[in-house]
Amino acid sequence: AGEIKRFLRDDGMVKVSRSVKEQAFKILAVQEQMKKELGRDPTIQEVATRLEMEPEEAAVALESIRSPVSIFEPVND
Amino acid sequence: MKNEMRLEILSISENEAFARAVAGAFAAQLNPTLEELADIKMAVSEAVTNAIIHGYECDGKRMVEIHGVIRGSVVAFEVIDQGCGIDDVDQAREPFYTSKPDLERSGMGFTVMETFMDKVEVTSGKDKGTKVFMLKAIKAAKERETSDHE
Amino acid sequence: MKNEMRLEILSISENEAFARAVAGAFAAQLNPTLEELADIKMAVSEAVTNAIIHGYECDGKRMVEIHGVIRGSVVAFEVIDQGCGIDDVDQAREPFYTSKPDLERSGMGFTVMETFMDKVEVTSGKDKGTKVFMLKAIKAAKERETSDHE
Ligand SMILES: Nc1ncnc2c1ncn2[C@@H]1O[C@H](COP(=O)(O)OP(=O)(O)O)[C@@H](O)[C@H]1O
Ligand SMILES: Nc1ncnc2c1ncn2[C@@H]1O[C@H](COP(=O)(O)OP(=O)(O)O)[C@@H](O)[C@H]1O
Ligand SMILES: [Mg+2]
Ligand SMILES: [Mg+2]
Repeated sequence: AGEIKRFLRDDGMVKVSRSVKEQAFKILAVQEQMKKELGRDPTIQEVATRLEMEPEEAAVALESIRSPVSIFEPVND
Repeated sequence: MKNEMRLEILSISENEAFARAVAGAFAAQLNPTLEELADIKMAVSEAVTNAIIHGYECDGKRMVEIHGVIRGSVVAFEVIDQGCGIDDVDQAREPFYTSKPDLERSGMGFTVMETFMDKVEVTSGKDKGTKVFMLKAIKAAKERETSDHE
Repeated sequence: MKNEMRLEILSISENEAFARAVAGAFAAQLNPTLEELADIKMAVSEAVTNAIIHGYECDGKRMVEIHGVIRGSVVAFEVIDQGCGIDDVDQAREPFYTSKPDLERSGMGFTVMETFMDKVEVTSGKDKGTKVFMLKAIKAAKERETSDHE
């Protein structure tokens, strides 16, 4: 079990709020790139596949940079 | 494709973003473009915000329901509250109409829903709660591919 | 912080990714680290997969319930199905035990939940459905900041 954990945990103590935002910016960058390649808007699946993400996960990540009140910026502190 | 989900969230403003994320993750199953996804999230978000702010006046106790349905290439959402309801739905749907000008609301919530979705239906009555139904057809991925080669 | 959500999803395997994303979005409100978030998503995902595959045998008709609760810095999930239930819970929780070796299941679902969450409780009985409760305490953002400067 310790090994499974260690394997998952190379990301150390990176906070979700920051890294999910990074993911979201990557999604937007890939979208722009694919737009040029395809000559049309890529779908969420196409973008997510290139980033090795699930489309559902990508949809949630995009939330981190679109909303004024973000689920990634908690108000509890 | 065929799918269904039901979500209940506490009526606190923090859950507007959560509801938007859930609606986005659900709609993502139909493989929309990022723009279509943003449209859907924005429309659902306006309905959820209305349920929380107007329907329940942010009491933080009652639950807002969000039903999602996928049938073929259509995604539909129903946003339901058991709150104060709307007296005059036609008036409420008018652009810029708001009953809470003091809250710096824009009065554009229903207009946003109508703009970004293909259909919006509002069922409401004073003290009977409010149900907002909306749907959007997503161009199937196959269709999209075909039009690539036109 | 205090929050609550209830989600019902159709028992089709396509909804595993959806449930995982929703659990992640809900837990994100506590501002966990990436690793904590990955832990939670993985644990909830195992429970949901079990409900779909074992509880309902993927019938695609019945609904799996997922309740999420946030109290202070603790996030808890309950994953509930009304399916076939588990005869011998202790045996089911043993590492590598699986009733479906043909499906290339690993038998490590419960072990994953126990490893990545602080507490896991299973309530089940033959034909009575299954309820898996799990919780995890998230180190508060403030605490973390303090320990960063130690
Ligand atoms: N769920 C609801 N419950 C009660 N009243 C509502 C609800 N949704 C909308 N309304 C009424 O309709 C009006 C117009 O809504 P909207 O177009 O979203 O504008 P705004 O929210 O900015 O006021 C609101 O001001 C409110 O009076
Ligand atoms: N929701 C459930 N309904 C019925 N049986 C279950 C449920 N969850 C787990 N089980 C039983 O417990 C066993 C062990 O579960 P798990 O550790 O996740 O391994 P696996 O899913 O790989 O078989 C399963 O093989 C199944 O027999
Ligand atoms: Mg509004
Ligand atoms: Mg399992």
